[in-house]
Amino acid sequence: MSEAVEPEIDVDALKEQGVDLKVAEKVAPERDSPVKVGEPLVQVENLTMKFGGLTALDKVTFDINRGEILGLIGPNGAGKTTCFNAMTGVYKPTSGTVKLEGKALNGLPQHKITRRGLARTFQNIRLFGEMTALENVVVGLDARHRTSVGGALLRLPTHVREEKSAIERGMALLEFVGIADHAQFLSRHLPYGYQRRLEIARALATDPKVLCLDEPAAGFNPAEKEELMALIRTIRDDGYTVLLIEHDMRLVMGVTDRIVVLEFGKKIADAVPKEIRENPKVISAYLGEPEDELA
Amino acid sequence: MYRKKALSVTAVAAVALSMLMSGCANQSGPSSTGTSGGDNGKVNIPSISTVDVPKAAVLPAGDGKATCAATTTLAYAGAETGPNAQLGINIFNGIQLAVNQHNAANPGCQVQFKKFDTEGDPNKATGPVTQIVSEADIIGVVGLPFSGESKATGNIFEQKKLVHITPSATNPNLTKNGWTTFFRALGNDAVQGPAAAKFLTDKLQAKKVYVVQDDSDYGIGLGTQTSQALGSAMVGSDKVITGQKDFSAVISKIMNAKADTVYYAGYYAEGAPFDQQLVAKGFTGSFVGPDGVKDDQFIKQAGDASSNAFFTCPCIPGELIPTFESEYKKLANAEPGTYSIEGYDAATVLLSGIDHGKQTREDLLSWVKSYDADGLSKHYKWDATGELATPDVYGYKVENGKIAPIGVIGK
Amino acid sequence: MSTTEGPTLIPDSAAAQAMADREAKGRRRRGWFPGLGDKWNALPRHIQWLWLMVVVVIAYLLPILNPPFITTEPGNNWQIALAQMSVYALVAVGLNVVVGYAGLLDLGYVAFFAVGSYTAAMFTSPDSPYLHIPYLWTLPLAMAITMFFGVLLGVPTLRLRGDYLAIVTLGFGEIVRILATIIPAMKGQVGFQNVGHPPGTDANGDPIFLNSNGTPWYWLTLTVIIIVLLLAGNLERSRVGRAWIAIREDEDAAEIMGVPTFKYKVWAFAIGASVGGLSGALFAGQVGFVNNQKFDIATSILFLAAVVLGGTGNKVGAILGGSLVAYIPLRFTSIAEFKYLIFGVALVLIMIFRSAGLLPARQRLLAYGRLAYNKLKEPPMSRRVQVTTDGGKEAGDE
Amino acid sequence: MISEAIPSLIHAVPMAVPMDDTWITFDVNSLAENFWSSTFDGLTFGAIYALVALGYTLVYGVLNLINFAHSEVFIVGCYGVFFTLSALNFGPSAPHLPFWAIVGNLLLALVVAVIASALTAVIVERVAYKPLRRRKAPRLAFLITAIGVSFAIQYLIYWWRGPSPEAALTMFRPTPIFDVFGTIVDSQQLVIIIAAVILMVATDQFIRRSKTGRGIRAVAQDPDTATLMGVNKEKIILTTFAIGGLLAGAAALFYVMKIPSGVQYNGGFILGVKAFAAAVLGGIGNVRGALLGGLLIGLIGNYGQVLLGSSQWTDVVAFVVLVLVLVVRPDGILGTSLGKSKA
Repeated sequence: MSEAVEPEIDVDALKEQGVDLKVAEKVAPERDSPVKVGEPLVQVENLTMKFGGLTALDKVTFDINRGEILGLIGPNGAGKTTCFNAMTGVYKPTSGTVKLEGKALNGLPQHKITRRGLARTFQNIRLFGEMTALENVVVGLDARHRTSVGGALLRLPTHVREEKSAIERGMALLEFVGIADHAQFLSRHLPYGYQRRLEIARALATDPKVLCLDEPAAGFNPAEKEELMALIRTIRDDGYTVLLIEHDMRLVMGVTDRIVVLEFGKKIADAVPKEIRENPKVISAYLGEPEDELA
Repeated sequence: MYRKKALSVTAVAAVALSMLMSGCANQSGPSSTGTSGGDNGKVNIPSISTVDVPKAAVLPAGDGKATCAATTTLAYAGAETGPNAQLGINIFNGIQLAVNQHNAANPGCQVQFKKFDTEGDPNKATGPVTQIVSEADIIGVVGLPFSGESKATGNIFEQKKLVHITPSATNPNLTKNGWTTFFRALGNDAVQGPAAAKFLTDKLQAKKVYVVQDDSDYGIGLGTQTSQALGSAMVGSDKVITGQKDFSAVISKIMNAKADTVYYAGYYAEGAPFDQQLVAKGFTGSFVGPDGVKDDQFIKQAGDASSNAFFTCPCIPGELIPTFESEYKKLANAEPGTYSIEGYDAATVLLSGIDHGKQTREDLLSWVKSYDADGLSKHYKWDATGELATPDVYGYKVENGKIAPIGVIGK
Repeated sequence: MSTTEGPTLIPDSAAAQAMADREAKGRRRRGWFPGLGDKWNALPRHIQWLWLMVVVVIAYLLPILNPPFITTEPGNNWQIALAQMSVYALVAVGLNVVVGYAGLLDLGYVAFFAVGSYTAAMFTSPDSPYLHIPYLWTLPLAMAITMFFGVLLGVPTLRLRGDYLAIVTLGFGEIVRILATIIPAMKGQVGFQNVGHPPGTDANGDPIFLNSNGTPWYWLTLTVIIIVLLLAGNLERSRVGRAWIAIREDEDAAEIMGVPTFKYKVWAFAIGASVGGLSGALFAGQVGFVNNQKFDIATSILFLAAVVLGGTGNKVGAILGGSLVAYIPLRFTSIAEFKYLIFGVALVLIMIFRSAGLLPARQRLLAYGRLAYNKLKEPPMSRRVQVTTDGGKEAGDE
Repeated sequence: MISEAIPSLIHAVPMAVPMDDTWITFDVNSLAENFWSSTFDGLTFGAIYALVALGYTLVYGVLNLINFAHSEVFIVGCYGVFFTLSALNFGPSAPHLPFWAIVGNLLLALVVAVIASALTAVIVERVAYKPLRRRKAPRLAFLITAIGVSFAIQYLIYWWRGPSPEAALTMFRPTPIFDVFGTIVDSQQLVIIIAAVILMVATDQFIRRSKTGRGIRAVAQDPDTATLMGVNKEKIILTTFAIGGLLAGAAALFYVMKIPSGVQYNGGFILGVKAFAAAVLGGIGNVRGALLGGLLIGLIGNYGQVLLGSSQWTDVVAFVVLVLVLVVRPDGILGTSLGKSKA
């Protein structure tokens, strides 16, 4: 489809469903950033990733501005997920830097990167299967908790306070993504769509500045995709910055503010959706992919 | 499938090829097999075929007129299962024989016999032993066979004043605990070690003895005693651990030290493969071990290498006492083993007490304390700590695949 | 990750029904007592406490009751057997932290047990030439020392994954045992006699804590177990417990969700080790004798079997598993020859037919989870009741 | 305890050190003196470890399972050797048989051992592991089952044959073949090392080249994809167990050759642990890693005990080296090639 349909989001309807649109205030009251809205929050500079002789990422440079939804797209094997992994510390980049709020993330352990404010979901859902939905979210909240092992052992006041607030904030998050009435079920028993939403809730729980979503719509039907797009926008409207890796052009075109296109590990375009749609390089890159939806 | 066949063909070929070498080697084999330990220019010590049985030895049967309560019970505590089970089996068969003979001769006094399994493990021994002392009917105990478990449980017997005679625990320190209920039916390592050293230097005329000990209480004690007594005749020492199967490193040290005799302080489980590998590496001297090695299992497991072996033991060759040997064989369907006769004698001491009306724990304890009579294997009279007055140490050797006594040593 | 069943695609009311169904089915399949867990959780808090009190009182009365048929006599003294069972139970509770919560396969746990035993022995036994302190002081000391060893072993090895950790810990267990043999100060098989015991004498002036009297030791260990259980429960329902379970479920995802996985793995190791050390010190006191014979690989594996038998991750299950592992060989001495054969076959059968252990139970990871869940109880509960009756019908049809 | 230990660290008396107060020595003289004999003994045992390690490595590669029962697969092979040789009237003394008769007898023993071990391995897989796979049991359940099977087989043998080792049967008396710097290499050592190495090379080639070998590698890499590509997973698993058993059977023959009294109900356990350590050292799942790891474990242990003054150190040194290697190279020396790479 060459023409993206602007999806209609009925905010009022969502509110009627009981979705709390001001979750950020409840979940992350102290969140603030020296970076102003519209200025680069994340700076990816010359990011290069080599596996043996293979160059998966070749000097990729782009920014993520505060308050935007940035799409990262490209044909299969273009290096989207590699880029994602290199940013979030799963891989150590061969060279180049990733900066958050101007501070380099290179060499930090993954959990510290998360605590700095870069949270992610997984392409192939990776929830903690033997935990309930609520417990999964609370693991994310724990990233901001300060209770020590001794404090937990003896139930010191900090622990009690944090545990109580965790329940409230966790439930608020589950409500926000619309699965609060399933809070007590094991996550591995949840339906697929709910698992995806739970992953988003868990990532939000770490109180991120940037939320990175890795193909969140994989396996969804059109109706579900609509709902997801609405959710992503709500998240942005709530003050989060979103990086979205997605395969589904309709979704990307519909929801993002700006798009970065990768091919063979190199950036080939960086523009607003409308321009991307008409960019000949992008079109030729995608034409080699018959199964793709960009016709 | 085809490939699988190919693999097995390769395997067979591989082994065949290498066998070729072994075969070649084997043809030159017989010439080198001729030499073995004892006859390598060494003194040939003849074996003995009889031992003196004390004329007035007390036997379990007694006079046949004894009476006692039907609940009177003796117990054995020690290994029935586990890695050291064989020694335990030797002992409780000896006890069982004594009890059977007693009960057959004394219709008025049928003594019960109960067995409690400790697996020879000090950590498992407190349960069964506590059970024994808490059963009021048990008035005397034979056991425990090993030094470690005896150490762990001696105080329990002491608390409940229950007499127990160990048929085989030889650690000298056991009698230094101030226990009044502990008695030892044989000589301890402090007797055996120096006797073994004397045997090595005098009888075997060893000039360069290599001492190897295992990590057991028993092996360490004996190894220390023996090496002290050996003095300058010891050219080196090494330690092995329980369960060890490969002794090649120890052996290369022994070969490099050019030792003419190896003394091994430990049990047959390690001693047998050790001797076997030693001989396989071309060692032509003698191999001497203590009572822990003296067992038919040693010969079975060391194979023809065992022909270089000598043993020392504070135990009498029970198999040379014909009455005992045949009766035991009838009961256990096996030859008497190491400590069978000590178990038998220890039970006899207790049974004769019962026959003399000492049928409470207190009475039986004082009976054993003041006991002064011959048993089948030796004279039993204990000092205040529970040690025998004058225990003998016997020497043994391997002759035609059997253990043969060579008489009292170390005197 | 343990998504054993494929997720359904469409989240709607039918799917929710199907999910509740699956949830219930999962429980049915895994427990011996279907629905017991649910019923238990549905009980009000004070009723739960009441039941727990009853269980605890019965547990304390066991040495006096000496129930026929269950008792290990005449082969083994029942009170001593109870004392040993309780020590094994404590070991299993400690190992459960490492294996059950954090999912770290530790095959050398016996090493910590050994260090605890030697601590108690070397600071109290007259055979030891070193500083002597009262026995009860050795309990915290043993915990501290083993915790130190836990960190010492954990820091270099916990970066390794799964099965590598297994062989390294197994090796560590062997090293400790052999060093106890080699180092003269640890006295090898000669061992330490007359290990200390808590103070106190009875009416006759004899010490209460004797190695021939299991009852006081059992009570002491049982009390320790209850305290450890309460503390372990606190940890379980905190960020620590959640971090452990997250690591067990998916270590990479946990790290990315901001869990400092390495730190919590070392904590799991250290806490597990300290409980191991504590149980070792108790064992040393009860037996009254410590040498190197107890601390072999086979014992280590027995410990692990106890945890898995009871139900990995369930602390109550661990107690059951630990007690059983100690109990079976003590109870069946009359068939001594077969006891390990039976033991081996039983392990295989339990794993095949009840692979989650005898008492599988999910950890409760939120200190105030009830608050949240109770609000939600109504609709899903009514669904579940419906499902359960369906299940009953199914079972009837079979 | 430290105060006693430290002075002895500087002890370096080559001979006849008193037994009481020394527990560790760094005796370089002794190492130099015994270097070559330690090397050949180490290689001989290392070759046996390596053969057993292959069984662990193959099964681990395919199922990600530490098959604890593999040590019992090995010991059943040892009993196979024992019974064959007993039936052929081998005794404690080395028989004076013509060359080909000995080769024939040993080959027969090998065949019996190989069949016994492979059968045991296959039965264990069918009876114990397959039901678990079908039920999608958690990984720990497999491990505990493996331990259970190990116990069960050990005590079945115990119940049948008793606690003592079987009588020693000598296959042939080792004779010197040549010497290296004054150390004699005997026929037994040569037979074991050469035959084991040939077997391992054959296994390596089999895994690399044959159709079944490709199947094994495919299942090791990704069982689901392999199934989709038409590989019969269950059959491959069974074959893997069989090959592991086969090699354990061969190892059993060499082991009994070296240690005739090693045929005992629990005789495989410690050897199994060390073989497993060898597999991990080389890189579990890696066939060549098992060879390298086995030889290294054999050598390191022997050098260590000569250097440190007593054979009690063998296992300590071997395990310490294992830990050090893993800290530096978490996937073992050669890495995991048969198995999956980990994310």
